[in-house]
Amino acid sequence: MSKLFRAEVVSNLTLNDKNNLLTLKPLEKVLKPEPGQFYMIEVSHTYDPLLKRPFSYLRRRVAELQFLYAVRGRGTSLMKKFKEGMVINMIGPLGRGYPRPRKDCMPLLVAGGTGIAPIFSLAEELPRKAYILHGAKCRDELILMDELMGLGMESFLCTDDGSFGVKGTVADALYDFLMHKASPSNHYVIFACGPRQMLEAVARVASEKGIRGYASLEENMACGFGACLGCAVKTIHGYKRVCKEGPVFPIEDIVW
Amino acid sequence: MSKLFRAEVVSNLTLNDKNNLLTLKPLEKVLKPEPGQFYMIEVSHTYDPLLKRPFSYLRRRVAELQFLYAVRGRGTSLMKKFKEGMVINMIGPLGRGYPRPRKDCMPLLVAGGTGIAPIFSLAEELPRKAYILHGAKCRDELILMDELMGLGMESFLCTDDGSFGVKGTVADALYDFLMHKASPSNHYVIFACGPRQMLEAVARVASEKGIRGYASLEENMACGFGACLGCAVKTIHGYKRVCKEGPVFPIEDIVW
Amino acid sequence: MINLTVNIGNLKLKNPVMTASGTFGYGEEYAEFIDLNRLGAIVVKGISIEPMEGNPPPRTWETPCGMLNAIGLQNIGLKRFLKEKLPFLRKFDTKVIVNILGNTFEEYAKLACSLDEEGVDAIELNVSCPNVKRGGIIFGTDKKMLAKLVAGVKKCIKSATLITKLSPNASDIKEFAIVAESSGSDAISLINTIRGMSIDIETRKPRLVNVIGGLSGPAIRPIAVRMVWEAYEAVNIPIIGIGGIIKSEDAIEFMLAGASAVQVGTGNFLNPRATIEIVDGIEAYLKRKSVSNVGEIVGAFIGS
Amino acid sequence: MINLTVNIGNLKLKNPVMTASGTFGYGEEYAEFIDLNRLGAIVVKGISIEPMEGNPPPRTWETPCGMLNAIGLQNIGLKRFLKEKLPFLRKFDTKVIVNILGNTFEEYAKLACSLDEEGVDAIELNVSCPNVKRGGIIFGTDKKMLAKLVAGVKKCIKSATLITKLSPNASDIKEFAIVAESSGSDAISLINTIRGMSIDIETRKPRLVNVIGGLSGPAIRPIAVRMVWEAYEAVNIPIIGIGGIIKSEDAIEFMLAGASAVQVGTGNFLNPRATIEIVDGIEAYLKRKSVSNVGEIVGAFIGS
Ligand SMILES: Cc1cc2nc3c(=O)[nH]c(=O)nc-3n(C[C@H](O)[C@H](O)[C@H](O)COP(=O)(O)OP(=O)(O)OC[C@H]3O[C@@H](n4cnc5c(N)ncnc54)[C@H](O)[C@@H]3O)c2cc1C
Ligand SMILES: Cc1cc2nc3c(=O)[nH]c(=O)nc-3n(C[C@H](O)[C@H](O)[C@H](O)COP(=O)(O)OP(=O)(O)OC[C@H]3O[C@@H](n4cnc5c(N)ncnc54)[C@H](O)[C@@H]3O)c2cc1C
Ligand SMILES: Cc1cc2nc3c(=O)[nH]c(=O)nc-3n(C[C@H](O)[C@H](O)[C@H](O)COP(=O)(O)O)c2cc1C
Ligand SMILES: Cc1cc2nc3c(=O)[nH]c(=O)nc-3n(C[C@H](O)[C@H](O)[C@H](O)COP(=O)(O)O)c2cc1C
Ligand code: FES
Ligand code: FES
Repeated sequence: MSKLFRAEVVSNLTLNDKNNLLTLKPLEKVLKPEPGQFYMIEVSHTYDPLLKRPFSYLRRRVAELQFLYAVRGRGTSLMKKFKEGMVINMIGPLGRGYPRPRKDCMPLLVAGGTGIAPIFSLAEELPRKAYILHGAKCRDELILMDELMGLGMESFLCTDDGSFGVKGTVADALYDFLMHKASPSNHYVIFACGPRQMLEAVARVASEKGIRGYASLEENMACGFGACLGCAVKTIHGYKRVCKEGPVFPIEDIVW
Repeated sequence: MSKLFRAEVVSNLTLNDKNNLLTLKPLEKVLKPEPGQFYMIEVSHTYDPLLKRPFSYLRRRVAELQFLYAVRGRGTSLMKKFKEGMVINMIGPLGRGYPRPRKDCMPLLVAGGTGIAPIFSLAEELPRKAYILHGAKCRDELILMDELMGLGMESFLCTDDGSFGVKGTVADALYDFLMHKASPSNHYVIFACGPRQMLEAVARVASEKGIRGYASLEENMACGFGACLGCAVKTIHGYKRVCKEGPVFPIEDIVW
Repeated sequence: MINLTVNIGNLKLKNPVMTASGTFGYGEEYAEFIDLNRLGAIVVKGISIEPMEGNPPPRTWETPCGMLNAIGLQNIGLKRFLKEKLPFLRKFDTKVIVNILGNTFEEYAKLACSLDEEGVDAIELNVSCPNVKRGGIIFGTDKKMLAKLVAGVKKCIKSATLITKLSPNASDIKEFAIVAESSGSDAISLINTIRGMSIDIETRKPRLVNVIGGLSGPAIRPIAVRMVWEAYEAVNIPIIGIGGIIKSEDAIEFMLAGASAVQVGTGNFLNPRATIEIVDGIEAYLKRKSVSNVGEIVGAFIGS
Repeated sequence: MINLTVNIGNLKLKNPVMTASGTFGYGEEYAEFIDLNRLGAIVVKGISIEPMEGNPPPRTWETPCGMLNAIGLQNIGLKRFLKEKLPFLRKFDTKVIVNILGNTFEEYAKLACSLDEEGVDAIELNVSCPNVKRGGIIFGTDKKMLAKLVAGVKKCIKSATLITKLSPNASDIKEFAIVAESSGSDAISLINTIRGMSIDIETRKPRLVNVIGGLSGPAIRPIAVRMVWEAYEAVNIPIIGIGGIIKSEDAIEFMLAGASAVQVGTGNFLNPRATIEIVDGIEAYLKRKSVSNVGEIVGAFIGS
């Protein structure tokens, strides 16, 4: 069972202006991923683009892996062209995902935009109720709401343009939640993923409220499995590899 | 009306182990090609492979262009993956094709392997009967026979392995034709395309028999329209550009 | 209204986009694809005093995101250029820059002065062609000879702008840029192709008869951008950036690194309309960034 | 039965395929993808006497058919390497080559002699890393300093093979190869990355905080093959070819150009099994060409 395997494109759907859903069927026996772990996905069989691209998995089914991706540049533009039946190389599961929430704590899932991907994979594995705060640019980009409800999550939604839920950032929503809706009896722990500045704001709120948490970070990656030292992020313990010691780090360890 | 245009893939069929038939529909108004002219076809939207590939056209229909291609390396391997509906950039028609046979002469069309492509385009434009000598590796690779018959061509076929027609090269067949089947009253002119060593052999036969003729040559091309000077071939008049003064040259001018 | 004009010495271009020598012939081949009047300048194929027939084929080979060429400076020579090609180029409202190559100081000087007399707008000294055994290349990698050459050529030019095209095969581009500037060059252009080779493992033969050729295309862009930036930090004369420019983003990257203008080479082969699309792309970028003068982005990258 | 063994100085490799320094960590990361015992040798990430924390992110950027890196020689330092990493590497039936980097002659000497005492199979002098302001790079572009460095390090080595890794940023690779040979290096390896840079035109900021990084990958292969051939014509010591090797065809191209062995760098990132597939590919090629000894193809290309 190798982390390097071939997978067949089952489907590649456009969800909205930003998000796409890629479903892959591994053609070999693969390892079971943990929520927050990621895969390096080959976007071209030629040398341009040269490197694989890192993506957290959204869902895993018996024989399938699902990814939620946004088109950012050349690689993701090519992914958008993936056709059913196409076979690509990939590597994973990679990195360290989110730790399992301890029994005595109440998970606060915080997602910004496409950052919902690893958060959703975590939500699917949670044995019990949790809160999820999800922010996006507009209503259209707030996805998987029904699925999350189905998982027994209590959602607090917000959009930058106010087209749905509260108007404002998810960090504001988090602050608001902790100020007015949080019950003192609960021991909250944050599990976050999203753009760096959002995570930084979340970290600020967390430290202000004295709450611990975990965030999934992004960095440019050449290898994805710890060999190139290219994906370093500064932590209070020095530089760490996002692909190996991360992508999930204790939110209070990150040096913003 | 520009020589640089976009075209849509109508179909991309495998004819046999060697040959494939690509049908393209120009999405803009294009120029009418002459037999023996060629097009530069983009094989990838990325920079790898970087350069377009040159291909003589096989057939032109009101709104379509057909190409016969063999998979040789990276670019043609990508062409084999062209899917219906895909849109590619191309340049053409380029270069100088075969001159129109004069009324008083009898055309001898000589094709080796995939070299049948420009020969066929010429045959389609011939107003009257002509002879065609076609050689290939094996029976399976002798294509378009019925179509050529339909055009009123009298065919002499040969294969390297003798699996069809005469066993031997098309140059041998040409020699044999001129020795035994040629009628002295006819003024023969050769129109040839195929691998370089075959053309060289044909040129030898031609000079031996004092017959004039024309051959379509191949060289690596960077631009295809005369700008890079990369496609030079030696002629008795010095280096000439295959893409501009050629690809068709008087067979007796070529320095082998 | 955005101002795209740039000055290279006393040469005023309508926009910063030129063609790179040897990739644009003498202009004719592109007239059917683009309006040559829209180009900032046309740099023609390198000219020598006597015609050169060039290297035997194969002369080009594709490499990952690049290509090798060993054309061997095939050209029709000074006399025929002036008689047959220059009149055609003169018909267009664009600047004509002639790339010249010699084997001796005298040859360079003779070429420069006759072209200057004929009134060409600028002369680009090709001291960096990797495809000829003697000649060119040595000037490009020997500082003393380069200084002597540039100063000598400068002396015999009256009105034409003098551009020295630097070799990327020199270890320290800064030093050569400084030599060109201090010897009187009005501008420098870089980079020329980088020496490379490839072997056919089936035949064991080199892909180019010449064995070594010049590498060009997107593959070399990061190296070229770095050299332009190093040169920009070292000299005050205008820099013309060259190397793997295919799209306007690439041209803008060079300008941010310090190039006052750019030349498009291999990009013309991929898309014969590349130059014009780059002019339009630069204008669109400046609009989007509400920059009114293209000169403002030259060297405007935020280094650290 | 095909013989894939090659000798680099007194070092006997089971096959000519090594890993390139800095792309293979200390081996651990690849143990889950390949059988490390099948490698000719493992070259570890560059080691300095004291640990180095490296450059701030972003440290890598993708370019056409290549990538830029500015890791900044992050490494755990000599002591921890000997204690934590070397024992792991010793468990495998493959040679261990340690790439070393210092800021002074003394540092290089100290590193070399302690590693030699620890019995590492070979030491690769990294005199060509483009990512540190002082140190490394100057040795690689100054002949006198290189000669002094190689001779000095050679003196304090008893059993380890000494490999000097040359900088492609030097103008004439031949001269540096000759200096390495005459100063006592048992072999040379080339090329290291080529200095390059890229700018984000939206933010105007460099893609790497360090601004300049090292270019690697298929993009540089034609340049690397050319340099290997030039070095092969200039020296008699074994050459280790490096630069854009992704598949066995690439490795064979380097060997035909004169490399006795090869190192795979960026290729490991694209495919962590690349090294093993290259070993198999070389063997298949030799079978197909009925060559019984891999040494027979070294420098066997038919030049002109
Ligand atoms: C651990 C991890 C998990 C991720 N999960 C997801 C996900 O589930 N869904 C999703 O849409 N995106 C995810 N990303 C971001 C995604 O990897 C980038 O959007 C993608 O690599 C952009 O590639 P591109 O070629 O389109 O962009 P380009 O800008 O053209 O890429 C150029 C280079 O920069 C790198 N790069 C650019 N942006 C990023 C980035 N934000 N992070 C890492 N590398 C980058 C690319 O990999 C490539 O090497 C994740 C990133 C990491 C590190
Ligand atoms: C005027 C002309 C007309 C042609 N017409 C046809 C045709 O109708 N059908 C057909 O199957 N082939 C034709 N060819 C040959 C065809 O262009 C090559 O087979 C093709 O370019 C190979 O590309 P590749 O990437 O698969 O091979 P690679 O070997 O991977 O290509 C590497 C480089 O070499 C060039 N190259 C390799 N072989 C040739 C060659 N024989 N001629 C020119 N360039 C080459 C490629 O264009 C590319 O730049 C023609 C060539 C020319 C010059
Ligand atoms: C086919 C070809 C021919 C060239 N001929 C010349 C020349 O005659 N004189 C010259 O100075 N540079 C010549 N060059 C170099 C280009 O002008 C340019 O410096 C180089 O190709 C890098 O730019 P690019 O990557 O955009 O092609 C030539 C390049 C190519 C590809
Ligand atoms: C991420 C990265 C880190 C590197 N670190 C080192 C190093 O520490 N020491 C060294 O001598 N070379 C280092 N190199 C250079 C490689 O060993 C190799 O010489 C270069 O990458 C060219 O080979 P390639 O194209 O196969 O990658 C590094 C290269 C990369 C890509
Ligand atoms: S991406 Fe290579 S170490 Fe993390
Ligand atoms: S291919 Fe460029 S001139 Fe013929």
